[in-house]
Amino acid sequence: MRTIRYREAIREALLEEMDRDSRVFLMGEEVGHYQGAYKVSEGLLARFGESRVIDTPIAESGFAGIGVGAAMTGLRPVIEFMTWNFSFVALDQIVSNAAKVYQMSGGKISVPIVFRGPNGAAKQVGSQHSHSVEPFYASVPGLWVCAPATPRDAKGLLKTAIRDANPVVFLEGETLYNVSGEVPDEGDEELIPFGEARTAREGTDCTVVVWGRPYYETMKAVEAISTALEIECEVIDPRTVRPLDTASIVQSVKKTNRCVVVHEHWPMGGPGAEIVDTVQREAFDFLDAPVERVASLDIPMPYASHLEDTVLPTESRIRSAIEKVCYA
Amino acid sequence: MRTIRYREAIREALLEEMDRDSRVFLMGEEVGHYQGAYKVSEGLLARFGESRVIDTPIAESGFAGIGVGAAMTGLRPVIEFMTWNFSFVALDQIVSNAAKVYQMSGGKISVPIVFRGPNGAAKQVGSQHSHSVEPFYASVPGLWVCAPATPRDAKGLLKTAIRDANPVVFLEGETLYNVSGEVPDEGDEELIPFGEARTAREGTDCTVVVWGRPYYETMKAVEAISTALEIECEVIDPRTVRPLDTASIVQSVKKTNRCVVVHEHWPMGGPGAEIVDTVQREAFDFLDAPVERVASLDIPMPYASHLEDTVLPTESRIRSAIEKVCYA
Amino acid sequence: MSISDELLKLYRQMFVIRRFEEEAARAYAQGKIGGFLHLYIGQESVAVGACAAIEKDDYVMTTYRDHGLALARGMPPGVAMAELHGKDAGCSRGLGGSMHFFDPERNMLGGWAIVGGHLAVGAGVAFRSKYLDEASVTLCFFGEGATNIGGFHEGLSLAGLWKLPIVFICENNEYAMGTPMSRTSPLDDLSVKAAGYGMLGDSIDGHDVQVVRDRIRSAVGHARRGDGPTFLEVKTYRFRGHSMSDPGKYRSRAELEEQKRRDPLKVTRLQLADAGIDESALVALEESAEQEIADSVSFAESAEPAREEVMRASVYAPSEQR
Amino acid sequence: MSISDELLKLYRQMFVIRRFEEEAARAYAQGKIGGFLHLYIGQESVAVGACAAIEKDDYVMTTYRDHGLALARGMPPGVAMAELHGKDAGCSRGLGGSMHFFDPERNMLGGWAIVGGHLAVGAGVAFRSKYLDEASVTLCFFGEGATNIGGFHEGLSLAGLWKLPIVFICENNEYAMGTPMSRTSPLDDLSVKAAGYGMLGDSIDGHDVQVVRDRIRSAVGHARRGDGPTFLEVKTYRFRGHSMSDPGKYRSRAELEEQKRRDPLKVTRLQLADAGIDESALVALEESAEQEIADSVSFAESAEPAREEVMRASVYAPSEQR
Ligand SMILES: Cc1ncc(C[n+]2csc(CCOP(=O)(O)OP(=O)(O)O)c2C)c(N)n1
Ligand SMILES: Cc1ncc(C[n+]2csc(CCOP(=O)(O)OP(=O)(O)O)c2C)c(N)n1
Ligand SMILES: [Mg+2]
Ligand SMILES: [Mg+2]
Repeated sequence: MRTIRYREAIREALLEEMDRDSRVFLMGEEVGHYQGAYKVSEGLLARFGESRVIDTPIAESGFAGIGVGAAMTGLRPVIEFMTWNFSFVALDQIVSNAAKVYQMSGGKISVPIVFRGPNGAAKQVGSQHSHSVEPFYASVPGLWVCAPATPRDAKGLLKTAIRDANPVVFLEGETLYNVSGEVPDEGDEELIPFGEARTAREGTDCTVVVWGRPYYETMKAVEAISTALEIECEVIDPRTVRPLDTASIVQSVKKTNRCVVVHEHWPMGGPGAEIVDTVQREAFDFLDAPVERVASLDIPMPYASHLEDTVLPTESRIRSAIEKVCYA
Repeated sequence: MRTIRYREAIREALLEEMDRDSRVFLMGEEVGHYQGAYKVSEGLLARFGESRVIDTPIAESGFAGIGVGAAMTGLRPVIEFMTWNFSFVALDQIVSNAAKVYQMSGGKISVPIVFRGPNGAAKQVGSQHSHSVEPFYASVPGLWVCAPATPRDAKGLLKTAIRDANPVVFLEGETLYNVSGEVPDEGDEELIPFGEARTAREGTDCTVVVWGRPYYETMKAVEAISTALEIECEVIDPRTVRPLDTASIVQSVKKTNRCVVVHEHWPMGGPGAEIVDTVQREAFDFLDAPVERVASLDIPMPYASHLEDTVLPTESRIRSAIEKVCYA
Repeated sequence: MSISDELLKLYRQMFVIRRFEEEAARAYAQGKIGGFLHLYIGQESVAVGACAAIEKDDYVMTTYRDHGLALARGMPPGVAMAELHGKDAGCSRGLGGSMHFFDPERNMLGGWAIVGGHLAVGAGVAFRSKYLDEASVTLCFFGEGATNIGGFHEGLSLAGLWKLPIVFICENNEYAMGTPMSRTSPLDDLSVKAAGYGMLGDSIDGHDVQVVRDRIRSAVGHARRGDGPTFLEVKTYRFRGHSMSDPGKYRSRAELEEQKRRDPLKVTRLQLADAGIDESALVALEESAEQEIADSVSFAESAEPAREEVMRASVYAPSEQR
Repeated sequence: MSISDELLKLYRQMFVIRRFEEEAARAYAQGKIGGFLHLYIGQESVAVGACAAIEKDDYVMTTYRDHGLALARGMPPGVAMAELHGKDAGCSRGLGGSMHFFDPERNMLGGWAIVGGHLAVGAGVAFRSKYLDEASVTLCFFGEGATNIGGFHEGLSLAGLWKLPIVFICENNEYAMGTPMSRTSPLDDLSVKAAGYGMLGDSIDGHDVQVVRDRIRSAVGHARRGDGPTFLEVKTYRFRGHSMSDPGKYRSRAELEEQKRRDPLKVTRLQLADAGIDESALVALEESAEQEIADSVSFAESAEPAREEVMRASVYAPSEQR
């Protein structure tokens, strides 16, 4: 194992898969000469040249569509959205085209494509630039949706995504890019399968389900609560929200009898509510308390820093929710 | 009371509101000369002229944006999407612009606009034309989302929507347009407030929550089950999924101790899962069985008629779900 | 092939499409076909002329009005008709329907129902040709109604910028549903738009299949040589409503009759007669085509319905060994 | 107002914007401002020239690079600076931030951060003027990087079709983030695109505020007379990075120095000197502007932070009596 940043984990996955398969290319705004708006693709242009690391004009729907056409005919595009906010102008390409071609061609044409970029809030970038897009894409059959929190998951899932035969929505995070973590040594290739949750912490008192950026707030909260109240949480990170590893979540809840779901997307619906639905259905007789959720407030993201902190799921809100389900 | 079709109810609401307020206009593809792709706007061009009933080119994002600009400066646009499937190319206008302007202007500029058109499957129109869009729009604070099932609700809610100061996503249904039902007599103006559920049927044994098109399948199922098994369902139609009248739903579940949620949108997330989340949280101690959901299958809509019937929420699936929660 | 042999072949293709569409309309009226049905009647010369201008390795794709192009590209009428009937033997296994004809073996890549949504996809297919340094060219068809939407702009912008090997074929049939172009564009000649994308533009009459073929052939050559895309407006006309549910009240009977005088089948049939093909040969050809269509209907009617297992298996493609 | 009085006024506005931006950059470096900060330094002549060409009832809107336009339209620097500091006294009450300046009292309608997303909105504002038969005209600003996106196309298509009273002002500052236009467009002159929308097009040098003002004035007159929109490419240059996080490695120091010789403030200051305004008058003007900016900073720093109640109350607007 080595320690690298999330940004480098993504970059390594891209580099290794591009080395392995000449059909893989990276396309998006500023991915080449600029080395990526968040420096994720640093060095890739130099290594693979302009034919495989392709700077685009600002035309998300256009280059997403180009990716779909290229994937339909055998290439393996990785399409970068500078942030997922800009995918909204390309949503039709993802939902109506990428997710549908395999089905509407009667299973004759697959679309092996990855759409990736940072999801969710960054820091004070305002309401148009702070969307957590899970509720939009995770609802759509035909898509997979990955939302890794750690460098290791980011790397292993991105490699799987690039080799998958279907369109994958791959959600990174601007504030995650600087996070450090362990990844397998060079040469030890790791592909993380979709739909397998990771147990980030074992515990007996409460199951906490979390993915993406709030994973870190959650880990702080559960450690604090362990110290303060001797409540031991089991933290389950599904890593992919479509497919969703409901079995692992339910199994854990059957053990702990309590559950809190933490996510950055707005409260209404989305994978957050879906997990609650599954847990109450499949672990009904095991629940000692209603399942609680901690989400961003139901408010467009404000600019002012202290207000943004109020809107995002905070350590203290996570802690309160755990205390609540534990009647602590 | 008079009996009219859903299509006419929408048309009456448009006509009355356009009569009442000259700032209201209708814009969309084929709304004028063609009288509406589904004849919803029949006669409106003749009555209000080309300046207020405006045929557009095929440019959903363009005319949605025109609506936003007009609404910001005091007009009250009603923007028709020929179907909600075509809103995906305009989603950014709705989510990033219409829903955000009030907030990002610090509450200085409101956007009183209605986006309306048929939602969900029609009949055999395939996967690109059969989306139920609630999971996309209901997740967004800043929007209201109406999904009336009956002519009366359609008329009363659309009038409210047009007078509201905020962007409203108004979901009709191609197969609903021909449904007949009672509406108040001419001259008896009725505005139905957002966020107030309608109890469509009283019952003591099971609460069934449903909106939009599957309302009719549900009513058939609950009558059949009443006759066959003497199970009496209470049917609650929230009518608006944002705001959602959780109080009425929870109150009913506290009485019946059982709950089934029926919707046409895909299973993952959306208002369907949100309702389950609320019910298990707020009526936890009252539930005698897990909440069940009946949704479209997690599959892009196929063309063949018998397969489409398999995918949509059917009377028999609704019945099974009710029987299941009633352990019948 | 002699010139008149080739023209006979094109005429037969157009005739097959015409009769296919008529039988589809009949089956629709009988309730054997559901959903939307957009007929290509009146526009046959465009798809047939275009397909005569390209090679086996080239690609084609179009809108929901896709039967003509699929047939021109060689899809067996039975397979096409089976799709309309929602049968497993259909080109999209009964899952796609009229609007989503796909035939990857013949490089027919759909059948797309969101206006403007497939133009960038077409550019992506052309991107692949360039990426792999292959000579194939993509023909991407769409209606004049698509020229105002963002997808059109982005597809053309990227194709023009990167000089992708694609020909954008705008079938201007004068109407988008019930709306004449005079109410959706300030332009008379859409090819004016090409300059804004730094690409070649042209506008041609589409009623003569040979004119279409020849002009597209030169655009294809341009693309194949690496000189970039062409935006081609092809002026045509549809004789039926937008789809089966459209009574077409927005145009006069006189207008329609006037247009029918330029029916592409009539135009070509006259050219064949002028070239010395005698009536009996034409009638024989038409009869064989009739038979082919009749066979396609029986094939479709007796085929097995689309299958639930196939539907369930067509949400996600199996992934190759990782 | 004499010609040199007016020019003095324009110079002062440009100077205020320049100094505002410099102070904003400083506050950002000190961590007093967060998020994205896109400076207008180098482009002042465009917003100032444009605002000199219009009336009180006319509307303006632009991208996230919006400080200059807001100030040119008369927003008090203190209110603008307070917004950057996330204060309740800011133009958007600290909820919008740098990218979302709104000032409805001055018909400054944002402040939009999705590239291309506000062009149709601008067309909608112009639509309203036409709907109400008012004479007002809308100026809609955007970068050259926006010309490939669908929102550009749809906004221009509808405005051109309906002859809406709007002027589309494309500030071509040569780069979209790190990408020069040579890598995003096959065109040298973007105004070529106008013909595809049936509207007037022109391309002008933007470094001279008077040239900008005069050209926009004539486009505004055209729009006000009901003759439709103009697409105007204004060639300009930004001296700073795209935003504060951009070190600008994609261009050479030599290029930047060369461009600074055409600094619009320099250009106008020379014109004023040529017109006989003496140095001391200019210095006095600059000092008063400095003071204004210094005051804006103190105002912003001492103002109350943005308020949670305001945030909670700004999700939905209260609806009028039903
Ligand atoms: C984005 C979008 N908006 C609206 C529609 C509905 N619609 C289907 S076809 C059509 C008219 C298209 O006209 P044109 O492009 O001229 O093609 P034609 O039907 O004449 O072949 C419309 C409005 C759609 N499919 N997609
Ligand atoms: C749809 C969309 N895609 C990408 C971005 C990220 N982005 C913000 S500004 C910008 C460059 C814009 O360049 P240009 O239009 O020339 O304006 P300038 O910044 O030069 O004023 C990009 C890519 C965005 N905001 N919106
Ligand atoms: Mg047409
Ligand atoms: Mg620029």
